[in-house]
Amino acid sequence: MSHTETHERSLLGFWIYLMTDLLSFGVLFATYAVLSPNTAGGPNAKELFSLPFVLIETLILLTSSFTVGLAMLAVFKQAKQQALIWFGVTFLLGLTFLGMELYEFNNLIAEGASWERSAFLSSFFTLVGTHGLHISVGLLWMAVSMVMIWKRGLTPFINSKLTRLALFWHFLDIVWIFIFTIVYLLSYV
Amino acid sequence: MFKSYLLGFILSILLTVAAYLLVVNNMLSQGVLIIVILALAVIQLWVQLIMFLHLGQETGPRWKLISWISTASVLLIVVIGSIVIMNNLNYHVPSDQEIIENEGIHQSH
Amino acid sequence: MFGRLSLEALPHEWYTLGAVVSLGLGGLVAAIFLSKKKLWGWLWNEWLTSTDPKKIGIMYIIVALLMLFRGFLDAAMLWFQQAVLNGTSYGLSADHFQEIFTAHGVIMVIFVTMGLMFGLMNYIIPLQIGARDVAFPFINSLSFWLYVAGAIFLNLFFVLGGDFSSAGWLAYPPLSGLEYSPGVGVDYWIWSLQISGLGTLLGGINILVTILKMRAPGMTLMKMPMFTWATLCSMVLIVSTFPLLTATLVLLSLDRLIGTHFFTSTMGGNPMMYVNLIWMWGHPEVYIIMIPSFGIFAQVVSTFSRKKLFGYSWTVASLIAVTLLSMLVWLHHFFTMGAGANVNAFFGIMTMIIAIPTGIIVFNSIMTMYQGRITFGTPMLWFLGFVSTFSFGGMAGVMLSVPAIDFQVHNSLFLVAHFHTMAIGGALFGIFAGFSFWFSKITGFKLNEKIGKAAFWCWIVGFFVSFVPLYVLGFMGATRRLDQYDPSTGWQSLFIISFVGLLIIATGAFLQVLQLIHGFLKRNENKDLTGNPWEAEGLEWSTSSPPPDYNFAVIPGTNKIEEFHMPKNTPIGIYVSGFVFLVGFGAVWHIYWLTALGIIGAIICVIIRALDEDTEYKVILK
Amino acid sequence: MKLNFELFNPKGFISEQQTDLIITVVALLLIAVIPALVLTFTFAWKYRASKQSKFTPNVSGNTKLQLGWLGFLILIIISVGTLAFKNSHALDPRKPIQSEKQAITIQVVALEWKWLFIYPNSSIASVNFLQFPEDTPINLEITADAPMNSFLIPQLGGQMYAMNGMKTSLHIMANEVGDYRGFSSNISGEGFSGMKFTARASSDRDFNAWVETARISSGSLNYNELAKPSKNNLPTTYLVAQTDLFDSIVMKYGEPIHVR
Repeated sequence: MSHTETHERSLLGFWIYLMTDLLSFGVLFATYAVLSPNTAGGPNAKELFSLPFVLIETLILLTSSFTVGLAMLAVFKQAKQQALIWFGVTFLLGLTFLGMELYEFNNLIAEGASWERSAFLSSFFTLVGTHGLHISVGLLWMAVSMVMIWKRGLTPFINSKLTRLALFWHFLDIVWIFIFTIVYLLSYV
Repeated sequence: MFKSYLLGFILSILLTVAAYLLVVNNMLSQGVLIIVILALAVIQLWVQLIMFLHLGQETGPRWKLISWISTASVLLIVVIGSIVIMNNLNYHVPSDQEIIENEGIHQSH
Repeated sequence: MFGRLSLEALPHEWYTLGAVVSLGLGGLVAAIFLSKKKLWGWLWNEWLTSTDPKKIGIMYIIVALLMLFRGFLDAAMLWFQQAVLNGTSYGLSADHFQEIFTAHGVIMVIFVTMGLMFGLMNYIIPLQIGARDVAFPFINSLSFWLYVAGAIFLNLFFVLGGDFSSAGWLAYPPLSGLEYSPGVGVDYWIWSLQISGLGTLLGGINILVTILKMRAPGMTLMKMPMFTWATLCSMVLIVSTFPLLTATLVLLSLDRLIGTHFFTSTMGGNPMMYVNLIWMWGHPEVYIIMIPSFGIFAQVVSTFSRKKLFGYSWTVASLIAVTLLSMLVWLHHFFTMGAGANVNAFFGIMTMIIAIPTGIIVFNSIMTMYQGRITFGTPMLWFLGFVSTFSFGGMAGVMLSVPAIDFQVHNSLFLVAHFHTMAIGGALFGIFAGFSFWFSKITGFKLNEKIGKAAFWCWIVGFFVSFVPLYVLGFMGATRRLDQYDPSTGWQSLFIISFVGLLIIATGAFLQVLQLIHGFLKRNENKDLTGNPWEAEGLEWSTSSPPPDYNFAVIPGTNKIEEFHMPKNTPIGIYVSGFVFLVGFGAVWHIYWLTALGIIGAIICVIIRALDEDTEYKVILK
Repeated sequence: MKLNFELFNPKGFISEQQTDLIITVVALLLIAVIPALVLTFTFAWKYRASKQSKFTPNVSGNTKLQLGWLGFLILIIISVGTLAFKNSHALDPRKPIQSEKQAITIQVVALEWKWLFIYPNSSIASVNFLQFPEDTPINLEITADAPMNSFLIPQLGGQMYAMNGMKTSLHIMANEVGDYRGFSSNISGEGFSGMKFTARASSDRDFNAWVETARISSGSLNYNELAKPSKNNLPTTYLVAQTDLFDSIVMKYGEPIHVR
């Protein structure tokens, strides 16, 4: 089996995996849409979220999606140094995004608005939390990939895995668009 | 390739900030605003799918595009189906209003 | 330190002790046999760590048959209680009875039919499309071992915990919530489905990509055998709906573990949302089981009538129609939950519309027999059994899809008879047909036809004797899942008839086991030398029986022997499922450090596998 | 003992229409199922190998036949579909039954493994026993203080789920005097098989007499005591002082008012 054939096949397999992940997020979105009015007498969305903070988060994640694209351009040009730099920038942006999210969660829990307070908060924490979990998996994967690039250089074997990493990162930004719109923007409408 | 990433990046920023400003300054009426920001989100989705994920530019049978379309339709069935069904069912949950009216007032048929 | 695990979780009732003793003895005998014959190494290197889809397929079938044995025992206990022990004092306790039908449901749907289906697919699909292996061999081994981990979770309560979920095979909250089921039972149920569901999802992606990307040159989509088409549709359904199951089970387990309020009755939770979400996966799941049988029957009927399948493109179009429509009908499982008349009518009509493509598929299989040369091999008998049962089952299904009728017969024994007709008459008969059709290809020796036909007659007669009374009981207003009913209703006589039916089915199953043993002992006399004992069409029949590890020396459609790579065996699949098992075990017993250990272990194994570059060996054929 | 085929022995306004519907739908579907079975076994018999009858191995399709069979199936499904649509509205459990007699409201509460029936007009309640006059529309308001149950009296009409914090409704009317078997048809825990009750349709005079004796002879209802899990409760009647008992049970799980 030639190398491009295996690369092509694992790319399609990974793409279909991303589609199944999207469907799991679909269930979380449907649960959020159905349960968000049920605040059980507790605080509702408008009182809890600060839009400017979330806008910054969104722009950071968007930029990281752009820089991972640049990293892939460097990979195709076999520019190992450049690829490492751009992956590093993407990693830092992703880390800041995660940090901001954990900061926001911490404030909510400190205010007593934890996932145990109401069905709305349960569905909020689970939807945004699952996205945050996926970001952490992406960051771990990126860290391991950067070590691989540094030690083994840009071989076809590693390039094929980096394509899938970039695909995964872009996919997380797509899911975040809808979290930003449906969870945060719609709460202020 | 660089151009497609850059274009996708700029377009996405514009779409995000546009939706943000619309909501924060409360420019449109509620119903229209919901539709507009959802539309902006869907546009940004397509922009990123084409510019970042290069959807539809595969050689040979386009399995990625077909699996994306089938997943998107299942997603719509799941989300919209749930909302429609749960609202139809919830029609009978006594809303706050109904409970306030009933508080202690015994309805005799 | 050990969460809620304590000494009194050890078995202390007659049925848990009995099970532990029998399982223990069985394991001991096997261990002694293996050590005496020094086969442990062989077992580990040749089978357990294998990435050859044929070996994985055989292992799937073995585990599924073991689970079929246990599921059948559960069914016998349920029916013995309803037929004989009703009204007496020494019947099963309500709780124990409910645990048995919950386990019976999960075993039969998830572990028997899916297990046997994946077993047949792993073995036959690569052969049918002219490929040497599946797309992702390592993931194939991983999904098998996740399936096994799920099966272990299903039986673990015998050893630790003493009770399984008693909330039915789909465990509706609030009954399955913390308030009404505080024990470990429902957690065992969740993790058994979650882990095997993960395995099924990975298996689904694997076989889907295999069919899409690895067909031999020249085999376009419209030239694929019908079993491959049916598998493709079934895999599309798995990939579209198993993520919904994973997400819904995560929500239910969060409700039980960290106190979220998705499906609780208080604090804004909505149990009806669970019913809605679980059936979005639930209904397509029963189609996932049913559709491959359509493919098997189409191939069996065309082989035994010596004719090409009638209306090939119509059957393919109908299979696709059934696949798409099956995701638009789930509300017919809860017409009676208070939905409006229009919503009920819409989902009822959508459910009926599925009967049209299904009718066309069955019609095309029947028309294949027209002006044919029909020989009645065992697979053909299973097909005739399928038509005679599936038509009644389908009729009952359309009746159930009319909302006004469903208000009467929902959750009645009429419904139970309906889905057993579809599951046994449709899916299980399809698997038996496939099993007897491809048995000689898998093992290299033919089974005795006479015993096979006797087994079929026991199954079909037993089926009607046991399930026609259930239809009648449904019309008498008998509801399902009753461990006790008052004798004044006069139902006992009908329950006794259906228990007799079960005994006839049991003889059929016994004959099948006999057929296997007899076939194995006499394997040298009826070796399958030609590779195509039924003179059937299809690439799988062009190889020897059993085919070599690499299936085809020359890929059909190409003409030169080239060197190729085959995947090495790897134990990583076992280690990852072992760690995932620890994650589940820690969650069930609230031993959170064990869950964390399991997660870290699984991640490390995946990384080791990802960094491993030499996972294949070169094969040079002279 | 005489076997009672409850679905074909309807005694209620709704259940009669449901029985007719079952019979028509079965008849319609048999039009498609019987030919398929007859076709299968005649082909199997006529074209068996030993009979050496006509053999056309290459015939593998005939579009006219496919379209014919497709049209035939569509016709049947259209007829069953219109029946389903009409009856989904006609027999909608939430639609009150029209009758010149005054409807009676009975409030149904599914508890852990027994049924509580509250008569708001006469402020009495009864466990696992329900009585109402014949030919009178009964408006049932159903809720639960237990896992999901399903209220069903096959001989009078369809079933409706009983759920915590939710008020579902069901309308039935008995056409004949008699005792009818009622039960829960959704698994709700250990005592599920004991969730049985008798629904007695009687003349107006007997119904009023029953209410009177209940009002005189029964003790007052202590709801929290009754709500404790118990199995196979014997039919008993209670006096109910609290007028909005049913709504308070629904509100127990309902949405607390937004206190911000």
